[in-house]
Amino acid sequence: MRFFLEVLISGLLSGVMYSLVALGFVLIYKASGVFNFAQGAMVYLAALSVVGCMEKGAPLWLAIPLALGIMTLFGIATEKFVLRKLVNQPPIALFMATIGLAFFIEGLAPMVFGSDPRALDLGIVDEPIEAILNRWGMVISRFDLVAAGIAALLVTVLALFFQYTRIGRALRAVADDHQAALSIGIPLQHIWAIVWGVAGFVALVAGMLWGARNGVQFALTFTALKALPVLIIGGFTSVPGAIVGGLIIGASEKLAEIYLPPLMESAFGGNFGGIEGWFPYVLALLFLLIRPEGLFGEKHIDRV
Amino acid sequence: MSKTIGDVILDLQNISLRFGGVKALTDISFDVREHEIRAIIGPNGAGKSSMLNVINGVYHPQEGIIIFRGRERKKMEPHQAATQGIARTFQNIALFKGMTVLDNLMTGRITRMKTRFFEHALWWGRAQREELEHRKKVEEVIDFLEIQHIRKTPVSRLPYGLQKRVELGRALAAEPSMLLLDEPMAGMNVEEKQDMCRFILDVNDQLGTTIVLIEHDMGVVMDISDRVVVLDYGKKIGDGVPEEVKNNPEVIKAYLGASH
Amino acid sequence: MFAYRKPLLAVAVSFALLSQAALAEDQFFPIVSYRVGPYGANGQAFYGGFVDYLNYVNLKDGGINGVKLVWEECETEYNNAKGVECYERLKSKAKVSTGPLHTMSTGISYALIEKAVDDKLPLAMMGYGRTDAVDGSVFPYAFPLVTTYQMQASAILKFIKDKEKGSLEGKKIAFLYHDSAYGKEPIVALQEEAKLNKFDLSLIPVAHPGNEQSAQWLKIRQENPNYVIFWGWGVMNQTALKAAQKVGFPREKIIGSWWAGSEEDTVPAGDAAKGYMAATWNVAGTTVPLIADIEKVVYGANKGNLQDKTKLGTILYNRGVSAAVLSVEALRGAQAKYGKGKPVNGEQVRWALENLDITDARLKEIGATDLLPPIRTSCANHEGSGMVKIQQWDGAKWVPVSGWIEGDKALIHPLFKVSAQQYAKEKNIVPRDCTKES
Amino acid sequence: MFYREAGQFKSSYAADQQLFPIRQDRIGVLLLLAIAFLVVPFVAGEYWFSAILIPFLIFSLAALGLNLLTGYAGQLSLGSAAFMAVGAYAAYNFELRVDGLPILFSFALAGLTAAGVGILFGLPSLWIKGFYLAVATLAAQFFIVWCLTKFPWFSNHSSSGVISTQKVTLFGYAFTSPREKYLLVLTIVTVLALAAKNLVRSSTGRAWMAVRDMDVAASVIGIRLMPTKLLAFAVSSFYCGVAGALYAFCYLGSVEPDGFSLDLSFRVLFMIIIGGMGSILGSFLGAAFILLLPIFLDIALPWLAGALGLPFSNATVSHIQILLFGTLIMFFLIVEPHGLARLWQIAKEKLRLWPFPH
Repeated sequence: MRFFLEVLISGLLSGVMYSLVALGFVLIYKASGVFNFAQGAMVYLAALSVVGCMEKGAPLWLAIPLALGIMTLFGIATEKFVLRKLVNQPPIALFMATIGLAFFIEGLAPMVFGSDPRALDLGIVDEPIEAILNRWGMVISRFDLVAAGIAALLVTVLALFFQYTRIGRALRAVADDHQAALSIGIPLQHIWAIVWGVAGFVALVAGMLWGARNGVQFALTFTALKALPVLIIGGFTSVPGAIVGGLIIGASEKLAEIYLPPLMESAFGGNFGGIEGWFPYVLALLFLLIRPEGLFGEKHIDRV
Repeated sequence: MSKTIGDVILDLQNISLRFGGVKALTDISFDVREHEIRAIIGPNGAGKSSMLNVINGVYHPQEGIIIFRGRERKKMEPHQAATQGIARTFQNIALFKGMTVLDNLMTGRITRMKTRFFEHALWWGRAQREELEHRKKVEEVIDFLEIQHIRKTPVSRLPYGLQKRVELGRALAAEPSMLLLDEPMAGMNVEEKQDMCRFILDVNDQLGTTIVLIEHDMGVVMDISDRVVVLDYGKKIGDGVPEEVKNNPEVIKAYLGASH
Repeated sequence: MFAYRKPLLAVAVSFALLSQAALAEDQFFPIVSYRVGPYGANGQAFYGGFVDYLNYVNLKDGGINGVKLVWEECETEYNNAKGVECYERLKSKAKVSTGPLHTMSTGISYALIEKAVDDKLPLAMMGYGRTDAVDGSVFPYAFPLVTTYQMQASAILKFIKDKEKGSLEGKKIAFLYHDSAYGKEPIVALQEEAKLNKFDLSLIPVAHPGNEQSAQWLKIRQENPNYVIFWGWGVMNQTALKAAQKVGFPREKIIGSWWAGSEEDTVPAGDAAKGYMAATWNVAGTTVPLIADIEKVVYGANKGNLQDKTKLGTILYNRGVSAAVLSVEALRGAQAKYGKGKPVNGEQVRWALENLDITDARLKEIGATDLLPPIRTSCANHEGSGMVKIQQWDGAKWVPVSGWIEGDKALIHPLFKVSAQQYAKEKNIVPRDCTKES
Repeated sequence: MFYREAGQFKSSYAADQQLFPIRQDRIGVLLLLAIAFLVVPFVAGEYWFSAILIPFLIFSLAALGLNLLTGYAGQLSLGSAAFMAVGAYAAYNFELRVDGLPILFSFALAGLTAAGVGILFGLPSLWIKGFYLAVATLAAQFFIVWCLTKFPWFSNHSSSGVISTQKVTLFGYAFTSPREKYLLVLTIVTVLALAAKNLVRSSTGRAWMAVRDMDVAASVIGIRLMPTKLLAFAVSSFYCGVAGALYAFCYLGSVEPDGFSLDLSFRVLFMIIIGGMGSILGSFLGAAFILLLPIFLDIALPWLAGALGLPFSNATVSHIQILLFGTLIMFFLIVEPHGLARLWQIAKEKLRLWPFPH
């Protein structure tokens, strides 16, 4: 039981890390209907910008706003040079364009900042919390807990931003109806630029946490692959969905990794571990069977 | 007019359709007779397109009975309606944008094709013969609609009016016994409308095709249809020959009251 | 119309350049390398060291017995198909003279094994690639030099055994591995060892790319093994160290393979890496006489290959140098047999690789002591050594903590023989008779 | 001047429905095939066979497969590499376990196996579409590769999971040299490309395109969505499967499951985006482009850098390559969504008017 709980909690905490990446997807999808495959690459770019700036002599407190600046500029450029030109294309074309964007970043970022894996020290020691370890004999990572806290803070900030600022309200409106958004008096293009900026900010947070967790390197782009099933489960348009979806994927993936392979081994013989690559996807697929619009997504009816 | 209106071939009884909590159609009954031109009219949002979608199986009504050619119809898929000889056009043109006019029309023949894909892959014997056979039929439709010159043009490059005509062509290529037309003249200028009217009448007259038609232009409706059914807010408020409907007080109210 | 001519011209010119063969009196090296992609950082250090040593031989001695070394590099991005393309591109130039080909990729070397036989181009697979090629009777052109995954795993076990006062009986050892050819290769050897030494072995695979390992490490914590033998690659290495820290598993009890034991693996993990051990056949640092001399001669002349000079003296840089040392020694051997002062071809180099005898004295002479163990190859043994050292990360650098340890040859080598025989059968290869080879 | 269809009147629909209705096209294609079969084998060097022509043909076939599914039937798949893997491993196992099976049968059976797996993973397309489906195909990508890694039976219990393919023999004749392998691959690809061309001009192809352009309308005119979509998955996977078998047997000679990664799937996807979605020709153009661009840059960039005195390292060259790929994808999607094939068509139309543009 203790072990089960340990796995469950660590899974939930890993899930928060997935949610962080998924959040960026949701923001962009909500505002512009673009499924941004490049979100993973943006996480990489953001983390690389931070360590890149630090290597060039900037302290952490300066590197973060600098990286934010880079991400914002990048968002604006994406809107101006790519999305705006694809406005009337089918969504799938936009999706493929973002795959192109991901490659663009993956080529550009290491060219500017170097491709060596590097450490990013946020000053949080990633050791088991002693008190819990002593009391219940359970291992809970301090870092993961802090990361979860930051994620919660981020979601709160985003919620406030959407609820109480003019731009935030415009963003919400644009998600519902592009025409309605125009009546608020903010040009659609500005809104998109802003939302890409915000997604860049989310990518920055995700990139720093993931970077501090595993080192800053090319593999950060793979985080996107963890986020996709989260989106399917949570729904493409829902911020709470991204969080809950992340928790579900994280927890079930870890539990499956522990408990499923022994079952399969007794059935087929051999060694069946390492299922984390596909398990979330198959889970998401099963989910699609039951609830195609995701947990919190909006139901879509085809009109003829 | 040489045509003779025949028996009832489609009988809709007490049809109700809901989307979630929204009622689109409530307890609607009417019938369609063979060879007639039956119009469905009503203000925007009255449920006209939903009615067509019920007839060819895109929507499945929660209540009501549909009797087609004397047999009660079970829940079915749209392609089954097509095999039973029901073809249609759409309010917002639903042509296959990436294909040429000819290919669009050829898709209309699909229910009549018998060869399988491996024969297609070889393009030999039966497959080739069949392709030619159907091509001849399609060319007849092309001649009928006078669109020979745009045969090989991708439909996305055609102007609106011609696209509407091609869509009619695709439906005709199927040689349907019943044709559902959803606002075939919307957005057309007078001349185009006249052409379209002529085609519809010719189809009805020469081929004997039964036509169910949704149209906003009252003049056209009253001119060409044999009988008219009027919907408002998903309910039927009138049914009869054009003259009758024109004088039906409820219909007048619906049209005057709501200045759509 | 005319706008198109220029790029066309460029193509024509560049193909013309391509076809310009190396001068007949030079010794050509095809270098199939990677410096970008997911493992680019590792390649930059390795191939940096490799090329630097070739340059060093040219600058210091004017080549091998006066034969200048020339080379051409082709980027594979650690991608098998690109590797084959590179090989095909370079092999026509390697007809007259060639050094051994180092791909530093198990996948690419697998794809080249048969082609190399047809093309008579010797394939060096130092510490990677097809390990049953140790049996040279079936694999004449493939050389898993220095040591193999299996021998390495065995050596690591011997190291643990020494620490555990000579017995592994009743101990628990977990094998955490990258779920690919690379990670799976040592499993059979480990299972044999487990039978022989009576320890519990548990196998824990990690799905590619390995950036999420909390489940695996919780499992390890649950099983609480005495040691974790770790076969990671790329991002998996840092993640494992971080995850071990997360569950409080002592890093001193984790021993990695040589692809999991370089600065590229430990530095990104920060403090979490301190105490972690890994196998290696070369030490780190610029204090090795040869490395110091390379720095002086090559970088002094401003001909260094590294873009980022801080990689000088890292584990992988030094390993690249060791690979080049081995290649050059083979060329010397070939020249000694087939004619001094003349470039040698693939067949001749093959003979030399099969008859290597690099002694401690020779290594000292080059200044490469501790960059390589002594190596002596033969037709029946293309590995030639089977020895590694264990090193430990002290938080800032790798420090050797053992002398040369040899794996259990008597246990492991027969496994290669069996596997090689099976391959020969599948491919209808008649093995050479090694007793008749000189 | 010479490329003109004026004066070529078609007296029958049969003539109009030929594979290549314009005479110059017909002659062009025949000429191309004649060169490929009769001239190339005698002039090309080994490098050209092994490193360019064979992979070009194989990737064209894979791209063709994906194009049938994505370009024609409108179902986006990010898992084509996995179906190639199925083909490669199936062919290996058929050769291994059925004694003396002629290689062409193995390839065909490999294609059919892939088709079966394709149908299985195409099932979600019945209730989801767009990027939901794209994400579902990722499940195929990861799951299939994992299965091939995990069940040692597939790799005949090789300790590393790597398979090394058998000799390519057909009725006692062994295809060993790159030239022979090239001719074998060329023959297979030609036959399958013609079959694909036939499929897309027949009612099968029209049904696919109808589903792609507007699936509701397609079902209303009588196209049954389920079999149409599944057929697209099956045929596409068949092509990818055969391509995978050729990839293993005639190109690399030894493969491991990890080699059929998501990266490879993306490469194939890029081929059809750049080459032209919904175009047979585009699959070939795209494959050539994606394959040749890096080789060209590898050679041209250092040369350019040398000429201009820029400090380009190998790493920079590769980064530029990746960056350029991304840029080209976006460029084509924005400027010419129909890819190189469309550009070729435009060029032909220009040529038709040349030298009198009006």
